[in-house]
Amino acid sequence: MKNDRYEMRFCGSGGQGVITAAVIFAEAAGVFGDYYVCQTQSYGPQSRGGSSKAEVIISTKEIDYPQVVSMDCFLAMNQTALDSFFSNFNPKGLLIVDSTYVDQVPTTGAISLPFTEKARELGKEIVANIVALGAVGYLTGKVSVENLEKAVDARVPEKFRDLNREALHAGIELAKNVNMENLSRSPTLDDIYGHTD
Amino acid sequence: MKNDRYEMRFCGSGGQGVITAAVIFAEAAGVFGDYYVCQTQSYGPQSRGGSSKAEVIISTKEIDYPQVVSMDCFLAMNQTALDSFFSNFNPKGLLIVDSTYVDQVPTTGAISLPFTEKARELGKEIVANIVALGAVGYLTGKVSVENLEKAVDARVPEKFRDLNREALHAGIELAKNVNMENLSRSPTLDDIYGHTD
Amino acid sequence: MNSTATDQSQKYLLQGNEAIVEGALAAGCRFYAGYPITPSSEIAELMSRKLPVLGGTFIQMEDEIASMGAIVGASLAGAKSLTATSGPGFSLMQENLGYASMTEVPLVIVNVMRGGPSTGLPTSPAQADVMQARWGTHGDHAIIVLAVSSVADSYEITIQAFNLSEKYRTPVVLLSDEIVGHTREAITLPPNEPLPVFNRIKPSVPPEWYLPYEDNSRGVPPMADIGSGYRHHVTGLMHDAKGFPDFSPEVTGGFLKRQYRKLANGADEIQMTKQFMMDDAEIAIITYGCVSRSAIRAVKMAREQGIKAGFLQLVTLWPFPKRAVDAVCRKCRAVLVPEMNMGQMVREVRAVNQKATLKQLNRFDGKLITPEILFRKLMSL
Amino acid sequence: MNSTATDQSQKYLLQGNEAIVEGALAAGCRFYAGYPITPSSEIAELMSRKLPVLGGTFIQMEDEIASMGAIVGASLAGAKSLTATSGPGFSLMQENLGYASMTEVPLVIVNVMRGGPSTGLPTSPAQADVMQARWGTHGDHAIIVLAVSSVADSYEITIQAFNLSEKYRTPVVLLSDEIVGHTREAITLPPNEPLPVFNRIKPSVPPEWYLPYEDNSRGVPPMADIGSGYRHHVTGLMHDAKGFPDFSPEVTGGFLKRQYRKLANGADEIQMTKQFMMDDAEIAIITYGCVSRSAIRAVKMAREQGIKAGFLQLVTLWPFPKRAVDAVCRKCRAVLVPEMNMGQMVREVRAVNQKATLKQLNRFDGKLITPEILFRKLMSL
Amino acid sequence: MTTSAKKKIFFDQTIYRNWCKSCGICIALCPKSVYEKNETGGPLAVRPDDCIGCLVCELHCPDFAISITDRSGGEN
Amino acid sequence: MTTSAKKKIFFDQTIYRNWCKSCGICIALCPKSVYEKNETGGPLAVRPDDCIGCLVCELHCPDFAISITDRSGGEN
Amino acid sequence: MVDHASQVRNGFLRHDMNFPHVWCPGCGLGIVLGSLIRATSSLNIPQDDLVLASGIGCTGRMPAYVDFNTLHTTHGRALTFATGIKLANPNLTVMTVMGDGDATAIGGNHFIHAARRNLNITAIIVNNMIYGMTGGQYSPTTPYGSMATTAPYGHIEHAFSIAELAITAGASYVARGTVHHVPQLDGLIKAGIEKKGFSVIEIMSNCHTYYGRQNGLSDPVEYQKYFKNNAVTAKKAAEMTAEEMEGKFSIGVLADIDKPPYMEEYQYIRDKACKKRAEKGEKKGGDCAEERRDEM
Amino acid sequence: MVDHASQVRNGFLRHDMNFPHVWCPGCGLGIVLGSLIRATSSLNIPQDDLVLASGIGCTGRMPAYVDFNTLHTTHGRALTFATGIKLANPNLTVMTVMGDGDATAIGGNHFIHAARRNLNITAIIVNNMIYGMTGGQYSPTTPYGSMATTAPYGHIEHAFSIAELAITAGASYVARGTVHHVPQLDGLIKAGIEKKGFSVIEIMSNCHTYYGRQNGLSDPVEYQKYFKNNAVTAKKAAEMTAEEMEGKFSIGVLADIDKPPYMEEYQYIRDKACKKRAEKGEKKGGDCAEERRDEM
Ligand SMILES: Cc1ncc(C[n+]2csc(CCOP(=O)(O)OP(=O)(O)O)c2C)c(N)n1
Ligand SMILES: Cc1ncc(C[n+]2csc(CCOP(=O)(O)OP(=O)(O)O)c2C)c(N)n1
Ligand code: SF4
Ligand code: SF4
Ligand code: SF4
Ligand code: SF4
Ligand code: SF4
Ligand code: SF4
Ligand SMILES: [Mg+2]
Ligand SMILES: [Mg+2]
Repeated sequence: MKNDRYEMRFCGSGGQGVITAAVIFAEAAGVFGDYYVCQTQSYGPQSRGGSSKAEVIISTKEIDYPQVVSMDCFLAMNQTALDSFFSNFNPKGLLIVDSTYVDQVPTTGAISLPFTEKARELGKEIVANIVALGAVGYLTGKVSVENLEKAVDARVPEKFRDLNREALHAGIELAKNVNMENLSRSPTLDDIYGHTD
Repeated sequence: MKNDRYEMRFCGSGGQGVITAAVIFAEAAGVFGDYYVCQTQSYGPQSRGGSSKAEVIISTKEIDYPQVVSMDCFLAMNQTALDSFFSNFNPKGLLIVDSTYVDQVPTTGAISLPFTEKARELGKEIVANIVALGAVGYLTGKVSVENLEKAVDARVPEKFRDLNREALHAGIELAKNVNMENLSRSPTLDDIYGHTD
Repeated sequence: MNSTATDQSQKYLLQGNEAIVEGALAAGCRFYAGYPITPSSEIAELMSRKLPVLGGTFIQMEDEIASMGAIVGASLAGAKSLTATSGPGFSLMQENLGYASMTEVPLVIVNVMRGGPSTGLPTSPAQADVMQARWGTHGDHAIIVLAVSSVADSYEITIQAFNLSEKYRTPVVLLSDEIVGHTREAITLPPNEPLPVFNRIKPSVPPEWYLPYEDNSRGVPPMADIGSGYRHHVTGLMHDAKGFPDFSPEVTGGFLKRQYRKLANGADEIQMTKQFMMDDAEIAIITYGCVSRSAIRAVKMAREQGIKAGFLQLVTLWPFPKRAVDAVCRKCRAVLVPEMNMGQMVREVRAVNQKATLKQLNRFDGKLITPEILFRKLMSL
Repeated sequence: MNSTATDQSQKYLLQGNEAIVEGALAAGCRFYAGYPITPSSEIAELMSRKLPVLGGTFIQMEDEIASMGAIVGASLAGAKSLTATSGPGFSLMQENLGYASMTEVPLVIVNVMRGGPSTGLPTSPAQADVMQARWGTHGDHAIIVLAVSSVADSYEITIQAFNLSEKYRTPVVLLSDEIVGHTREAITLPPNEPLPVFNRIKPSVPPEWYLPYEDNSRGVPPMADIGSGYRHHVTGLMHDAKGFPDFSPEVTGGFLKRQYRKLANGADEIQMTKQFMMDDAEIAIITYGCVSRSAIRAVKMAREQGIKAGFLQLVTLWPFPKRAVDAVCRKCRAVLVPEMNMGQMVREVRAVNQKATLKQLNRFDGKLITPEILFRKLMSL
Repeated sequence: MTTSAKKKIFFDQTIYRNWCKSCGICIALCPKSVYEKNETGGPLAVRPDDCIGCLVCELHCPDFAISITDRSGGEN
Repeated sequence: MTTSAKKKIFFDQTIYRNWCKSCGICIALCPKSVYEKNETGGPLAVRPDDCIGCLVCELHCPDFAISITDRSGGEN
Repeated sequence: MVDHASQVRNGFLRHDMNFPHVWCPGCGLGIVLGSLIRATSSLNIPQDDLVLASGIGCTGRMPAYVDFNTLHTTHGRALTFATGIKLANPNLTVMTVMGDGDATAIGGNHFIHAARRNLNITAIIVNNMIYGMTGGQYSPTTPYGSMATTAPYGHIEHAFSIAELAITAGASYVARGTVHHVPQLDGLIKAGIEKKGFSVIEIMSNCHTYYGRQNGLSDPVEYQKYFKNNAVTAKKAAEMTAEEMEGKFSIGVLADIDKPPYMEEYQYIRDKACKKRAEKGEKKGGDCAEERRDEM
Repeated sequence: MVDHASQVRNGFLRHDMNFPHVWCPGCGLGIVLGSLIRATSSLNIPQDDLVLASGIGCTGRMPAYVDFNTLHTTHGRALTFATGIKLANPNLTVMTVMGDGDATAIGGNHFIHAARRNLNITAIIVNNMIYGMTGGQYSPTTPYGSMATTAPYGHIEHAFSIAELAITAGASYVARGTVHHVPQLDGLIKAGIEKKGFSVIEIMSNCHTYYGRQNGLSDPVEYQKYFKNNAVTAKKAAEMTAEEMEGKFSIGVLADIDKPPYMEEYQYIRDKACKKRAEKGEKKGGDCAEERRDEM
């Protein structure tokens, strides 16, 4: 049953823009790409100051149940969010964390990348979400760089377009350096994409 | 079935005080006397400027249905009200009209008495309802003069007590002069009271 | 009649609306907030005259929403509280009625029903707010709804309404109608056998231990008046036993279940009915409110014809008195459910006993269902 | 994506709330009055951006009562009108909703349901306003209530809501919920096969002959816009064919009967349902709104286990689609009715077919009913 | 009465009895005391020729029950 | 710095880190620039001895995260 | 020759309604209706373009009698319906007529908000200082110390000044008249309708049946005298001391300011929106999801 | 030694609630809460006798944090609940705290009526010129021309002056403060509570998250400066021209009049009623049925 869906969760603190990242991912996959997509987020007191959470489900078939059953990919932008929303993570799934704000990972298979640091380097900490988006896009392999670019352009005000493109590519570059082989217990790309048709 | 109830309707124009008369009658019968009583009135647009209507049901048993099924006594203080509310008059019932404002009666058995004229003589047209009450009380024979007096006293502001007592007795006097025998097709007192126990 | 002796019973001729006032005062009601509307206004008017004498308070608010807010506040501060209205005002009260249910505040709302929908027939009777009384506010909620059929009822059941509201910490809706509200009947007050009066249970623990929404065997936590030293928080948000916002599934589910359970626990005393000639009845009328009066007469008429008819009056409409209704349905070969609406409570009767031969009779033209109509229908069953 | 070409279809990623706006605009809606409330506010916000471009008008009113009044007024003046709210606001709208029903004014009210009662759980989904949508205002009244389960639904059924409101001169309540309202899905707009749009029928007689509330075969009188030369009177009082107050039993009874009849006449098109794998189903789920999504998945899961499960989605909740439900009940050996409330529509299912083996499944803790829960329940049937 | 140099204009007071509710306002407000109460309390134009066409009665009649017209048929 | 005749009173600034949300108000409003931003944006009392105990920071802290106390232990 | 009264009767009253109308003998509401008709008809606006909406009350019954586009809405809400009508079709001349309870008790909020928004609507408020329709309960304009059926020991609340409330809330034109000063009233209503923006005409009227009967003014004729004796022109009132004004009230135009009415402003929004769209192209759905704090 | 802040924290905040509180970093609501606590505690009223009621909104979340008798009611209705509480137990010190939307949009009517009745209640209104809780839609106090999520092309309505509305409606004490002028604010709130009668304290506060972000004031620190630069003392404001006041607002006590509060008047009614009853004896039911005109 599960094999018709690829389930992702993005989470972080209120200001880290994880919902935006999720929406752009969903647009890249479902509007510019050919997937069915379904994107939800948590509203509620935990989104104030505390953590916020967004989910994206992509599938080649129409999506029935809109929420994550078992996460194939989990992006955590800080420690609290990681700890709060780690449940129903598929052990074979892809865990990607922002090393700037996450010290402890619950599995050795985690991919830890300095999204926020990178964003600071680019001059604007708030594009950390787009850096992360680039990495997630690359690592999941669900969306083409071109579609990611289109989706970013569509959601970002014109004057910030260049900055965001730069952030996206910085994220992709970070991801390219990840040696998936080195991750003990980490899923291979085949593990992840294998079931999707 | 009917014989456990004595059903009365009082009607007239908005200002003629028929509801007050009905309430006083009900109190005389049900509070100062030993009957079960049930008194209702019509609210609604017909009560503005137009006609108003009050009903009293008295019985020696508990009263179930609160509205008139078949009138045993009908007091009409003007022509319009008489015409509007004449339906379900029991042909054997007692029809009492204010001759000041009623020209045409629907049955030859009507008792026509000059309530308003009499009230004007007493100096206050607005006590016409109490004059009528006196006559109704006497003619129906359901309530003692004493209880009527008590009920009038209880409902009328102290300073108008004498006037109202006078009006009540004027009504009784008017009624005493009615020769029931002379009323063709009119019910005899026996007809009326016969069924009540 | 104008005797000053108050310790001895006397007969009075009262309207249904007036009897509600007398009942409320007898039950200990000392606060009234309302907004006038036909055919309920006599209740406000009489309250405005009587409450100050008793040290109570009457206030006419700017609308029905405000009236509901005020009685919730007053009840929280310890005063048994009443408001009265009719359809349009009752619709406006729904949001704050939900608040009262969520915060478990005892109070009584009288709805003297008139013809609807909307402004409708302001001076005609109807029974068309029966489903609204149960479902009018948003969200699952618990509520008790009673209906009166006479002046005597109006007095007694008002007292019961207050008692149930206090005992179960819940708003109680009392449905009257234009006929009952405006009918005058003689009534002896105080009655020879006065009804007991129930007052909300106060906490017995020290303030630090007090949990205003804690579950217990009855499902009804004790209630401390504002100002009595038991400081706590009252919110329309979902809340924990302390009263603080809590949206967790456990607290939410538990809270709502307790709401339903507390009324289910008390079903025996909450679900009130009255019977008339039911002992040997083969056919029965089930109804409530003003139609009860016609029903009794129709049953008498049928009995005169040798038909074994009986009558069940629903005093409590919600929670629906399933057991009593089911018993009647099982006993009788046919049941007639007359209502002055397009068919509301009949839905519940049908749900209770699906095998019964059920006839509904609906009149919704602003006129009372007469005994004759019922009698004819009974004879045809 | 940012192409200015509007004549060619494109894919968009929209929230359910946004899709409702797109559907409303496609249906010809040109007036919105509302008061913000979570989880519906996106509808207002998007309307405020889009309507002025189309020559329409957006206004944020001082509360929900005012919002309802404004959309009734705007619709009377000829503009297809929308408001959106959630539980607390929906409770406040009830009085004017009754007015709209009494005066037969087409309009659409969106209630994006959240947890209740009262302020409840403002950011959690629920389906607990289903009975309120039918019975929330006082008095007998006619109304249509629809429910959406996805972004695609939100677009299409909004158009249908407008169409039905215009065709039957009646307010239509569209129930969404926090899940559907905030879920984003890709949708192609305008759709390849756009739904037809229905506009209210205008009078064809000269103004002197016009009777705004006259009965006809459909029970739906033509409707003239204010300002179009057909001067007439609109009142919430019971009224005659001309619209003037009339409380006579004939007019009253006739009016209410027509209200119910007009919706009964259109039952075939009003009572919408969707089926999934029902052809050979032996057990079925009947539900609506966001739970439909879980139901479909559960049915798929059951089918994988070789169980012949099927699913009936109620798009129209009121008037209750009896025929479709009855067919499913008669066909299946067991029927499961899951709801995110303490049991509301299940009452109707039970009333329709009393012989069916009916299981209800209720979750009311602010969380979605998951496919797993349904699947397990299905397997146990 | 003094004879004025100006030609005196006369007015008609038409009372719509069906609509008149005998409130007495016209009678009380008429500056020329044109009306007196009839038996039901409604206006009886007892001094119709004194009317100066001021319209006070017409404008204050809550029931649209009075029309004042120039007896000559001209506009007033 | 001038040496005043009056004995200088010193104050302690206690920051409740758990409650501080790093809004920066205290830092910006302190008339004596006692604070500078720490890495999270919250206040770091870099010039504690300059504090004149005016309470501006305490009163303007939206999160009850600052206490100013007289270092001598007396009331301030 | 057709006289004024006949014109009113024949051209503007609805003969499908029963006459005489429902109001009590001598009630000022009939006088207001006459004034309203004369004011509107003098403006030569086609009846098809006139809208009169009311709430519930004795005053609320007025629209049914006049042959405009008329609405009898819910209690207190007339202005909300009027707002919808005016916004949906700004070419219509939209008026409301409300009782004091209708406009300032249950409808008080809509009243101040309509004034604030400055929609081009004329609000006529018939202030008889009581709830007439429901039988004499106190209203927000019942004077301190008066008797009412819900104030059997005398009223302890202070009355709103409807006109001052309207001015503070932002109305463009505010006037007060009485059912005694009828020619002036015609003019005030006319000017109110002509005014671009929200205009309020408060009309002091008699409910001798309920307010009067409980407060020694049970005769409509007495009431006429009361208005005559206690109304002071706004000009004169401005020169009088508070003590001198005690028990009296001012009549005439109390405020008249110029600012663009709502629909003019909204047209500007439409133009701006269209320009923006032309620049940026169409886009379905809303903006980027922010981490929003949507809670209640 | 226990300092002020510790006193507040330990004695008045509810540690059953999660801290830090729900408000955004730098939100003025925390400052208002501090001020409210200092003001009440300086009056030495037992916490058991203090009542704080709110409606819904960010502001509405305040009562939960303070250890009084607290209510979080429905949106706009705080004053109606407060009215019931005060009338049922006049010995309590009853305060409400409401947002600008809560108090003057949906709750506008209750606000003006509470002011008119002059109940001895203190109404604190936190005016951040926007709906904070629901995400930045315009409120009745959003300035003309501002951006809001429901005014994406700029706001075309004019703002209420909350203080003026309160004065016109009849409040006994009306003051305005800001979250920058904190010591003054403490005093204004204190004086409001001490005042016999209805008192209103309008507090200009920042919603940098929603109002600010859309209108170039996204930083709470900037907001503090904004209040500092644009607030003018009432005294000074009285001497300034309208042009000079453009964009500025006055702070301080704006009205302070003496009249008996509602409950004093009501006690008089009770006494009168008892006297009447003693004279006339008890009577069940109402007066004689009049031919009443009860219709709607
Ligand atoms: C929601 C609602 N509440 C109450 C009523 C009852 N009601 C009808 S009219 C009215 C007040 C009438 O007073 P006012 O507005 O001053 O008008 P008047 O009759 O004096 O002209 C009231 C309270 C109603 N119809 N609807
Ligand atoms: C009846 C109802 N309508 C709408 C809402 C949604 N709502 C909650 S708070 C709010 C407005 C908040 O603005 P304000 O009162 O200014 O308070 P703030 O959040 O700015 O402090 C709204 C519209 C609600 N809870 N209840
Ligand atoms: S027009 Fe003037 S003078 Fe003539 S009758 Fe009427 S009020 Fe009298
Ligand atoms: S003013 Fe009109 S209603 Fe009154 S008495 Fe004169 S004519 Fe008749
Ligand atoms: S008390 Fe005053 S001087 Fe000291 S740190 Fe705070 S703001 Fe600065
Ligand atoms: S004002 Fe308070 S919350 Fe803000 S930075 Fe300073 S200590 Fe932290
Ligand atoms: S009750 Fe009063 S307001 Fe109503 S018609 Fe009679 S006099 Fe006029
Ligand atoms: S949204 Fe605005 S008002 Fe609400 S807590 Fe944040 S800054 Fe304060
Ligand atoms: Mg009035
Ligand atoms: Mg605000």
